[in-house]
Amino acid sequence: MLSADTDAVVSFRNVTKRYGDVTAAAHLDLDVTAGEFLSFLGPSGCGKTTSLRMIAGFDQPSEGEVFLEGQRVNGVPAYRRPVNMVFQHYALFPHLNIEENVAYGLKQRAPKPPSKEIEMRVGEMLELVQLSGFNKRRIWEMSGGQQQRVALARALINKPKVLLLDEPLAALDRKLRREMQIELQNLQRNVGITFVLVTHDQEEALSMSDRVCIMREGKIVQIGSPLDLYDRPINRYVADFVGKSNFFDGAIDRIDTTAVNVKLDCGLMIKANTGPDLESFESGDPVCISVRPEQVILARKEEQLPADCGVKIKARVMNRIFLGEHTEYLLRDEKLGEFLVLSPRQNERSERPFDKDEVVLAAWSRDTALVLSSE
Amino acid sequence: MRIYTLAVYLFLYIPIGIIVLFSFNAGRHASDFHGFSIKWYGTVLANPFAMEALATSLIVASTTAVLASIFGTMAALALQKVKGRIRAIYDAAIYIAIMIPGIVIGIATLIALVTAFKFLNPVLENFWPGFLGDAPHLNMGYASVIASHTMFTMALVIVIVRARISGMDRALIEASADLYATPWRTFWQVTLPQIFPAILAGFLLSFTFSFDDFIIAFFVAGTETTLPLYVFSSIRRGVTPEINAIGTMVLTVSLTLLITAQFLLRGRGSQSSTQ
Amino acid sequence: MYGSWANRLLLVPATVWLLVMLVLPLLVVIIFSFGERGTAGGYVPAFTLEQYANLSARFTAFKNTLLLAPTGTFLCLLVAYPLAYFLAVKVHPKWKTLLLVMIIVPFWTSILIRTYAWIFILGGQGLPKVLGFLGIEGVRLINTPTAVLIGIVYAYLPLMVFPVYVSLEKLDKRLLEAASDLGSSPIEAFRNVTLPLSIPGVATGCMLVFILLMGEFLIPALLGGGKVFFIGNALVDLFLQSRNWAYGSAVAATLVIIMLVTVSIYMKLVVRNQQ
Amino acid sequence: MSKKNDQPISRKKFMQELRRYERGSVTRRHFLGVTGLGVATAVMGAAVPGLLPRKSWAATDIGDRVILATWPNYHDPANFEKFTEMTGAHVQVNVFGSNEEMLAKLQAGGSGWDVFVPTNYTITTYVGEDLIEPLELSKINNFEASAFDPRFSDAGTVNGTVYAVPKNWGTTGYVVNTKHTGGKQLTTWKEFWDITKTDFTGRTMVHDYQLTTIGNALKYFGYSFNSVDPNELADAEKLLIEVKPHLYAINSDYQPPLRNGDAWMSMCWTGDGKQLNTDMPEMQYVLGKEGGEIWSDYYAVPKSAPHRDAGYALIDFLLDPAVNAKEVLAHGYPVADSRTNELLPKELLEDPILYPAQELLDALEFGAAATLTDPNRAELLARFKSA
Repeated sequence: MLSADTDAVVSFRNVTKRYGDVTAAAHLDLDVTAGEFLSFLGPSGCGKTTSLRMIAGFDQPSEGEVFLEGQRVNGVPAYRRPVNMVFQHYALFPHLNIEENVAYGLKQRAPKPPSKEIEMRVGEMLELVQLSGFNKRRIWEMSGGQQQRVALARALINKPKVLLLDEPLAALDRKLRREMQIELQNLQRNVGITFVLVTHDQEEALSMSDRVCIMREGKIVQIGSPLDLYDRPINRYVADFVGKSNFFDGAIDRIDTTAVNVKLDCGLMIKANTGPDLESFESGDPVCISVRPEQVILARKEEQLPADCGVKIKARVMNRIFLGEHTEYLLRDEKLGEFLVLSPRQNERSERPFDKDEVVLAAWSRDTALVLSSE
Repeated sequence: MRIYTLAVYLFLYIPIGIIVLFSFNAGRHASDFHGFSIKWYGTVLANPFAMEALATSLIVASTTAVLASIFGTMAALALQKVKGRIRAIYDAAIYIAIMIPGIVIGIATLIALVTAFKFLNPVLENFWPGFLGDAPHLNMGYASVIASHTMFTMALVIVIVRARISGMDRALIEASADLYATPWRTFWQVTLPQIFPAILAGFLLSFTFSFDDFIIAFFVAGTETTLPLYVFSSIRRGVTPEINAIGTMVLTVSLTLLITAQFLLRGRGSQSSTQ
Repeated sequence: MYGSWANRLLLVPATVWLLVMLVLPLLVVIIFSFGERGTAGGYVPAFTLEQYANLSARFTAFKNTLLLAPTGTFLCLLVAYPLAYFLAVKVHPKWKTLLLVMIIVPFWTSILIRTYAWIFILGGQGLPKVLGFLGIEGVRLINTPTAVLIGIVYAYLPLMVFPVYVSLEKLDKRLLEAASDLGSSPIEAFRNVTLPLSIPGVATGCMLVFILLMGEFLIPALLGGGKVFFIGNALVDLFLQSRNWAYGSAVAATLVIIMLVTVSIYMKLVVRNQQ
Repeated sequence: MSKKNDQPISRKKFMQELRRYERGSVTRRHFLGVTGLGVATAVMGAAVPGLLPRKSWAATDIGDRVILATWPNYHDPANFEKFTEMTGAHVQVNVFGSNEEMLAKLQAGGSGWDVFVPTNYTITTYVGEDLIEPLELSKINNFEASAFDPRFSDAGTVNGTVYAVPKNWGTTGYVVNTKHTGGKQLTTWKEFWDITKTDFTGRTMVHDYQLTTIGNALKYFGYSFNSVDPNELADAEKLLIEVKPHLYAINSDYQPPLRNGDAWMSMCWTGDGKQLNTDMPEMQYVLGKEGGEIWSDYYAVPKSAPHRDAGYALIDFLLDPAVNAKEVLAHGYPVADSRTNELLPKELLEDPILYPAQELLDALEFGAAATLTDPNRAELLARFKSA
């Protein structure tokens, strides 16, 4: 039998979940450390919700083992697991008022805490989520953001080992979502509870989480801090999912000890010297070069470019979007096609912004171009 | 629109108004009014058969409503988890139960029970253990009326409750389980309150149906006389304002119950919102 | 509670009820329908198709029923829809419950008494007399098909109002706003949004009323003066007058089959239209 | 009720009172009080129990109820009250529209009746179907076979065993509102059917009962009331179907529409004719010259009677001549019991509705058992109703 990492609050060991013929999750291995904020990120149907439901106990793994604080919990029903969940549409009980909703979990405990204590803790909880005085309101009298807070309070009052959040912000509008992201993050730090969040919104995952677990078709693709994932994605899928990137398809031409020569489909030969596992590549493997838009430097004259730029391209400005701190340019090169460039404001201060249809020089350093398997 | 609605309500209530009006008729015939009198109420209240018919109807209707609501809700809950061919059989039986006209139910139940009793009674008499006293003689009566009313209304409850269950957010059940409630407690604290309006609706429908049913009772009632049967028989003896008095009293009682219920419910609502 | 054995246990009462009070009686009807009438009436075991061969003797009754049921259903819908719409969309929520309940209240006094009130209203001393005062002489209502239809609409109105109301009530009012925002006139909004969305309720109501009308016998008997003859009346006569249990069973079985076929065709059509 | 009027009253005074009662200017209670008929009841009302030596059922507890299946407008409710007062048993009255219906209920089992009122031609069928029991005549002391006219009591005896004792007899004619005939007196069934098709269209009622409706249609052609001959029935059917659009209703519950003026003419039994004629003198009771039905009703006890003792007690009570006389005054059907007739006013005994002229009576036929159970007649009626 496999055992769990002792520090981990939640551990998956080779967990597989099948619904009939459909495999929703396959061979998952994962440890969630105490106090961390972990997100499952991926498109719908990638198995992230299934993973969450296996932690909650709504679904049981078909194979493998799930541990909560080192205890194997396979077969343990949801109501015996010390975890709580914030549901996608909150699932607040419509026949109960706010106070009764929040107190629900406490009242199920045996022995039931004295009603004084319940009342007190509900009061504290509502204060924590800034809903003091709303005790007797009905659910339908609350706004979406307020309902969200009630759902949080209802889960947190039980002091769960892990708080599970299933797309908790999906139903909110953009502005409110930003606010709630910050609030959630603060809350997590204040209460010190492990949060596991499921989302398909990369911004949400990256901005709040300590670690993000990227999933695809039932499998974990990569786990890491937002920075790791951004800077060192293991494949094109991750790079594409996390942040924006320019991808140029090609194949390995030659591998040196220090660098890789990639021959792009358009015929250009590009040198790159970083990548997660360069040694696993062989000549002829299909790969892609990923270049983040902010890594591309634009200039009018060649001498304005830094010395270490490995790649220099002449391209035409197709479009320009002013974004405040940055300006986003869409450039077009006859061979490479269109690509994005994010140019910081300070760069532009020295000279006037590039105009539409202007032909400019674009360049990036060999270190910033990643060679990724094109999966 | 308002005028139309008013007209429909008038259409619904004018016959009721006539019933009430003629219950105060001093004359003996229901068709012409001979001045105001409440004597027919006295007549009804002193008439043991009218009172007994009323009691029978109340017993039959409330038993039917209770049985139908409980068994129907149980079945509706259980059928959620039944799939495949067995589910199809149940669904078919339930729809047939609802669809078959009362008159066919009445006739079919009558001939089936008569045939079954003809067969069972001699068996009971011969094989009844002596120490239990006389063998029971199976016959039409309360039980047969309640049983056939329950069959129909139970199917009704199943359909109503099932619709409510399917309209219910599954996540509420999971939320309850997530908050440590055992399935049993989840049932009482979440599922039941959620489907309660449907059960209540089913209960009221069952009661109303059973209380008002004439045709099934007409065939399967045996010796017991329900109120509709009593009324039917009385009308044949010539319509007297006594019948109108019965109708008026039943109506008054239902209205009183209704208003009381409304009052109580509203009271509870305001209490919880001011606490 | 969630174990399959517990699930089965929950289904036990409903299963027993359906078997004893539905399946058994229907089986008996089918068996009897192949039997013969005794000389003094009743049933004599036999196996003959004679009863079915003789069905044409009730052709008129079947025909009348198959005309009455759709007509009555349509009239009910015509009266009920605007009312349901008004209650669901226009009425202040505070009054909704009261107005809804007021639709059922007349049901709480016997259908027989209410129908007898209609006999009075439609009889010579009622509405025709009122019309006579207004100068419209010689109107005959009682014991005509019109009287039967009035009685039917009266008796079945609530069954139509409620399902339609429920479907309209669920309707998101924002859809109407959206429609008017997109430039629909109220009538267009009604036709394009409200009407299609209320179809499930209309379908349910129509089916309920249609089914019940197929077996109706009391209203034609009382308001039609025995001259308006439906299959329900034919059945009552077969069991209570000529006591031809075998033939009556065949007629009952045929009625049930016609109903099942009609309703399943209807359901197929409705389900297909909704997809 | 007091005993102050226990002096017999003169015949003349009796008749005056009867007239007043018939006109409705005095109540029945007053009438019974004045004439002394009420006294007989009052006396029985336990005031002087010794006067009722034959009250065999008084000694036993007969329970608190008795269920009677009978016909509409066929009893004096006051008698039932009296019975309850005397015995403690309430009388529940179930009313039926036809003998077929009674037979059907009894055949289906579990009717729950203690006493019912079958008509002459049904009794052999009940006996044949083993549905009624031979009467224990020792429990019906008021039944004195010799007092009854055998024409109206014979049918109660089947193969020498008494299964039923006579209640009333009567005729089936029709009642017509002469206000609408222009004073013309109707006398035949032919006129009944013909006027229905013309002047009385939409105003005539026939029974929802194959025996009388078909029987009286047969009379249009001069056939036997009881005919089961296919050709004769075919003629009757043709007539009925032709007449149907002109009918007001097919319903045995004909008094209310006749009283409120919606219907002008209806097939009618003696007592209903008498009741209507008493209240509305323009209502004429007619026996068709061609003939028609004469019948007698009986009391019988079903085998399944749940309160048998109470049933016997009720029959015995109702056959008491004093009680029976009161019944006759209430419903207007003649009795075959000479003892009862002695208590009835002469006017009533000479009433042309109750006692039609001999030549009219001679033309009438008793219904036959075969007519009751004939499937073709039942089918004919169904075709008529559904036409």
